[in-house]
Amino acid sequence: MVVTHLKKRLEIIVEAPALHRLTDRLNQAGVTGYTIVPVLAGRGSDGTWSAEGLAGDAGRLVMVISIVDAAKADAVLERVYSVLARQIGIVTVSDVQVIRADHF
Amino acid sequence: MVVTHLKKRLEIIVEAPALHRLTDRLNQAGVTGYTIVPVLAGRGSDGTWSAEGLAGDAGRLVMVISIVDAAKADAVLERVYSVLARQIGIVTVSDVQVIRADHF
Amino acid sequence: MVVTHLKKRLEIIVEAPALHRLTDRLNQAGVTGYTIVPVLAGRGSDGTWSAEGLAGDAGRLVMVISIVDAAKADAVLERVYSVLARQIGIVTVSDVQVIRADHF
Amino acid sequence: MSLLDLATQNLVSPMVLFFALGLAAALARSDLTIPEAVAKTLALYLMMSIGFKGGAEVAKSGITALMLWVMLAGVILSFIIPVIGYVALRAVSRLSPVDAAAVSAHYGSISIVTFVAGIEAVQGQGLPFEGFLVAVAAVMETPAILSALLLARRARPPSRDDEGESAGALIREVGLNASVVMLVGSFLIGWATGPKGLAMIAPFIVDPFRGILCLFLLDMGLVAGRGMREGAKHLSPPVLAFGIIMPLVSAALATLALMPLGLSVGGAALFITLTASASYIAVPAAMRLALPEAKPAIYLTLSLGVTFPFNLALGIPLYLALASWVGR
Amino acid sequence: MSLLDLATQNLVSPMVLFFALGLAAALARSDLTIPEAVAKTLALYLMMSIGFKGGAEVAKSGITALMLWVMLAGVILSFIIPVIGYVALRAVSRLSPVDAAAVSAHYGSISIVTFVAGIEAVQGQGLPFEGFLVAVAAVMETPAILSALLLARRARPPSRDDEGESAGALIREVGLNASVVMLVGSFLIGWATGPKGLAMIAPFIVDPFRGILCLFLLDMGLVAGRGMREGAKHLSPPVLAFGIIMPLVSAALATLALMPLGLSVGGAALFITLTASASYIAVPAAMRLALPEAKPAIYLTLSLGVTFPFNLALGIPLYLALASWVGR
Amino acid sequence: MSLLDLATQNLVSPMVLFFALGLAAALARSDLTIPEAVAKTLALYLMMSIGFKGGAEVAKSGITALMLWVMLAGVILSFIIPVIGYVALRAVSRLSPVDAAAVSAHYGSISIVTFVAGIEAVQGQGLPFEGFLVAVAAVMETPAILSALLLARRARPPSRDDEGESAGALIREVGLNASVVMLVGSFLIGWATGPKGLAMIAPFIVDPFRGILCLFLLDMGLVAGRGMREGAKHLSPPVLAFGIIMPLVSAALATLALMPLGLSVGGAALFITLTASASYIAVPAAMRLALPEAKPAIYLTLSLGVTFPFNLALGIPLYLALASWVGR
Ligand SMILES: Nc1ncnc2c1ncn2[C@@H]1O[C@H](COP(=O)(O)O)[C@@H](O)[C@H]1O
Ligand SMILES: Nc1ncnc2c1ncn2[C@@H]1O[C@H](COP(=O)(O)O)[C@@H](O)[C@H]1O
Ligand SMILES: Nc1ncnc2c1ncn2[C@@H]1O[C@H](COP(=O)(O)O)[C@@H](O)[C@H]1O
Ligand code: NA
Ligand code: NA
Ligand code: NA
Repeated sequence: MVVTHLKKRLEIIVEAPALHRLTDRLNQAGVTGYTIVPVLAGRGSDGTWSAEGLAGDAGRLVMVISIVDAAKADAVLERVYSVLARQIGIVTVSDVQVIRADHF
Repeated sequence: MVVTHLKKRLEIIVEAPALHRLTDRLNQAGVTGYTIVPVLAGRGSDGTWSAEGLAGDAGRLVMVISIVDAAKADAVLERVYSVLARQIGIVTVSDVQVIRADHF
Repeated sequence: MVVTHLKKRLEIIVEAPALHRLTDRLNQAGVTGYTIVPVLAGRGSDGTWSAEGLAGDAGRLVMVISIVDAAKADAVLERVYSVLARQIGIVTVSDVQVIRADHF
Repeated sequence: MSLLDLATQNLVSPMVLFFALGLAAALARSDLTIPEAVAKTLALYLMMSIGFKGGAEVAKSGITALMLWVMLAGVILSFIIPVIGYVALRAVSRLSPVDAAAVSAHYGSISIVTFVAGIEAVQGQGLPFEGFLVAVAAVMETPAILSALLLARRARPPSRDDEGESAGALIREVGLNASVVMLVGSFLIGWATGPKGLAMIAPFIVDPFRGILCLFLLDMGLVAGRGMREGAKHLSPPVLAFGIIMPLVSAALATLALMPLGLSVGGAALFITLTASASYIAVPAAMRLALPEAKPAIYLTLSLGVTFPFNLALGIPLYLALASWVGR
Repeated sequence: MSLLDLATQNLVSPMVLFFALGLAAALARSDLTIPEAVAKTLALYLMMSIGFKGGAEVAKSGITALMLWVMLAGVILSFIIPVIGYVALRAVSRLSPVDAAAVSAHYGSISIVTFVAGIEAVQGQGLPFEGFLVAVAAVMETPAILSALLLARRARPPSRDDEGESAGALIREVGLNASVVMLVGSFLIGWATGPKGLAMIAPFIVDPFRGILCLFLLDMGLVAGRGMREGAKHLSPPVLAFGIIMPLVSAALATLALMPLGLSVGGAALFITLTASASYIAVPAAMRLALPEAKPAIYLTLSLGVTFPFNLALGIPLYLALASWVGR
Repeated sequence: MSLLDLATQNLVSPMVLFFALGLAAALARSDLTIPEAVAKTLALYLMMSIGFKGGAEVAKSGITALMLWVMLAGVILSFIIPVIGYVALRAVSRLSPVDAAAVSAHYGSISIVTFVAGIEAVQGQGLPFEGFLVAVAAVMETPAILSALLLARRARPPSRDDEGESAGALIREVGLNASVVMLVGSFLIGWATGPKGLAMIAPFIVDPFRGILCLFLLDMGLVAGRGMREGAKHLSPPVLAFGIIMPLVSAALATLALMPLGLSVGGAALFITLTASASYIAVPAAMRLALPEAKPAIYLTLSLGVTFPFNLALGIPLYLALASWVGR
């Protein structure tokens, strides 16, 4: 059997202009990595939006995924939240298993 | 400690032409939001497909992520399924935690 | 109530040149499907990278999502790991519910 | 010029050869691909260009009775060709009623790229043609969809819990799809601004047109080749044959329809080409909504992997020959 | 040529009509869209083209005192227009201080596409203009942002746990944003390589320019139409009126500022157009960082859905008329 | 024309300046970027254009013994340069055998954009060159990869559980990669359709070529600058020096190889440029599959961030000078 280790997966949807601000916080919080996925469109409390046709960053969202140590998750979440409280976006946390614990 | 609340995360992969049909259902089911992520390619029971080079929507898939209240999840799932039963696509549900419960 | 079945969700981030190698392994391991999502940028132990402006595949990553039977998950994971051990990338596993068990 | 000469000349044009390159690359499993965003834009560019040029032509010639007659002929053909196709498919193949209806819809509608390739061939022969044919192309896109829906409903009345859209909503959606809007919009702008407007943007929509068409045909070859590789197993021999015989039947009908009308030879060639072409963008998307039970692997592969290459390589020269017989 | 003639001629240009097509398509909920990657590239192309052409012009004419004076006038106008806008908005609308500051910032800064549309109109009249206006456009982008930040801070001093970036970091980031770098960089390269460099790449940056502009304006129409549909409910009548009156106020100020300077008529028309235009790429992104509490639905919709169409359709002919009065 | 004049003239071309702009923007951390989809398409466009033009040239001149000799020389050089590079790197740097093999592979293979920049420089001097050099470029892409694999296997025999692909499968994959297919395919189409085909699509593949090249070089500058920022720490001084000295060694070898052959001066300059250039698209991707243990930060940064700028700015003028000595 493959031995796996429990981690937390943060999935953050955030407006594109604030992306650097968010990844800076993630780095400061000591996460070992993150991955940025494009987003086409969405709907939330601020209404419907779509990236189609946009030449600029405003009005576009991106998704950031970061696998973090369960012990660090709260601290990371707090920092992330300090960005998201002011910007458009959401964050969810879930349990995941990874193979190499040392990598994260 | 950050207080979090349990929600359900729906991840729906659906063919692009049926996207509006799906988001209409989500809206009718009262979800507070969703996010649409592009998909490059995939394989399923209907074979392999790829978006590369396509000028039209047929034959292309997209991914829709929606965070919903656990209490509403079943109702949402039923509506989603009524679309997916006829279209190409799959749906998965998982547990996630969020910070602001009121947002969802 | 909607009856759901427990499956495992593999989320694999892998460098683009090794994508075919990975999907070949997934096929060999008998998964019923997978979905490939584009990735814009990321950071890991090998540093920061971004797909922006790249004309070639090297230096670009993609995300592969595969929903697999819990019973098969270990075997699939082992095969996936045999690719990832040599390439740049990570893999996480999480629990998800699906509606039609036979589809996966 | 003999049919053989026409065919040879057509086959060695850069356009056809770039399509062949794409086909070969996909069949050889090369990793050559055109990004989706670019493929979409190339398609929009083609619509913009032929729409605008057609409109600017009509600005010179004005609306004529001929234009209205040809449009009417186009609408009727688009509506009845699916019926013929459906009956034929049900007779010779084992396709389900829904699959047969979906496939037939593609053949009643039109393919803009086949039309564009036809324009290139017509111009290559130095033949003029009527600018209003762009408008004819636009009105021929949609009737076939309605026709196919009626066929499918006769075969399988919609069930009570059928949550599909109403036919009306669907037709509205199809009528506003990206290609139709771009084609008709550019046509109207070309019409409104006339040759003066055309002169302003000709270095974008006229001069590089052929080269951009080559790039787009390369992409179509790649997609068609991928379709052949993945979809071939879904096509039985009778269905395959349908993909080649049906355009010929449509071409024959179009030729008949043109006899009383007196289009120019170039215009006739294009009208026949339109009628013989099979949709691969608008109709497939409409079918996914209207008849989701129909298998896309069948109709996409047939339209893009069989009929399109056939028309591009052999059909168009043949339609030119037919046109020289019926055209004015 | 009368103002009415100017306006009519402007309205039936392919550029304005493609914008209208996009607007109409979006309002009719067509699925026509331009992929984001292509929209970004079209915007970069426009910067590259006008930057380079402006630089090549300056290579011929050299740096003049006039250029420096016009740049100074531009910077000052960019700095004070937000103050005027802020005071006006606070007086007539119920926008919060932060929203009012964010909206005003857009009107102090400039819109490159409005500028480009102005160039087309000026050239359509056969008027020459000073190449250095591209540099003026570049220096007018940023001061308004600083001005708006000062206004917002006066209204709401930054809280202790305010983790926003410092104004300095922000200005640096805005100064290095993609449009400014592309515009200024191309200007400098055009300057360095002069008419000879221009000749080398003219078939790319000059000839197809108008056609590509049509495609970009189609995209802007689509985005503006979507904004109108989604964002209209966020705009009260006073705010809507602001979107039309503010550019007129800015135009009047620019006209005054030009009186002592002696720009050509074409150049004056462009300077007035710049001043009257409202940013919709650089400033919105800056506001999301600097004043995230301000609602993007308000400022994006107003700038792109109200002021831009107004300037494109009616403003530019008006500014041309103003310029013929103040220009040399 | 003296070497200094050549170098100066090269440095102030719009192409080199746009590369410098990209480099500067990336180093200053501007957010200027070209979308990936567009970057890929620009690269395909360059292949299509130079492939087709080369083929159309060969259609005029026919296959000659000279062509075959130059191809043979290219294949041999592509095969042996990695060996030289490997030995040198192992001697002067502390790179592992696998890293040294991977780096060397890049220098045996070629960079199409360097080749294209060379063509621009050659044409800027009014020099003609042989069209078949495009075919030479195509055959020089792959041998270096095989050579590097053999070197790496000698150093580290593949382990039993080594699940990498066989060398054969790899070579096949590399031989069918997007660039090779596009280049060779366009070459063959250009050959088949000749000057007549070229005339048809010249407004797309010839006229705007230089401008599009500027845009692509801007993108390359951005990517190279980002690489320098991120990857510089992975390069020790000996490795850095290798990135500049190795192309000079390759250029010397190419010059020697040309002595008996009698290429034109322009053709010689291009052959030397090809040999001196280092791959940054095809080989890196192949290395990720064949030698995944090799660190991409080293070879990508070295090829794109050191050797490419060096060749673009200083190498090409130098190779022109060498060619005027050895060319006919
Ligand atoms: N319940 C949700 N599920 C998934 N995505 C959401 C949800 N709510 C918001 N989002 C995403 O987050 C963005 C911003 O949300 P909001 O701040 O609520 O407007 C939306 O446009 C969506 O893309
Ligand atoms: N087991 C799976 N894991 C992840 N994605 C899947 C799976 N099965 C299907 N998909 C995705 O859903 C699409 C449609 O699936 P299907 O209806 O089975 O052809 C596929 O093309 C994949 O993109
Ligand atoms: N902790 C993490 N969370 C999310 N993505 C990660 C994480 N670590 C690595 N990645 C992704 O995987 C890629 C390769 O990781 P690495 O092999 O650590 O350089 C990174 O560039 C990221 O895109
Ligand atoms: Na048809
Ligand atoms: Na302004
Ligand atoms: Na080389």
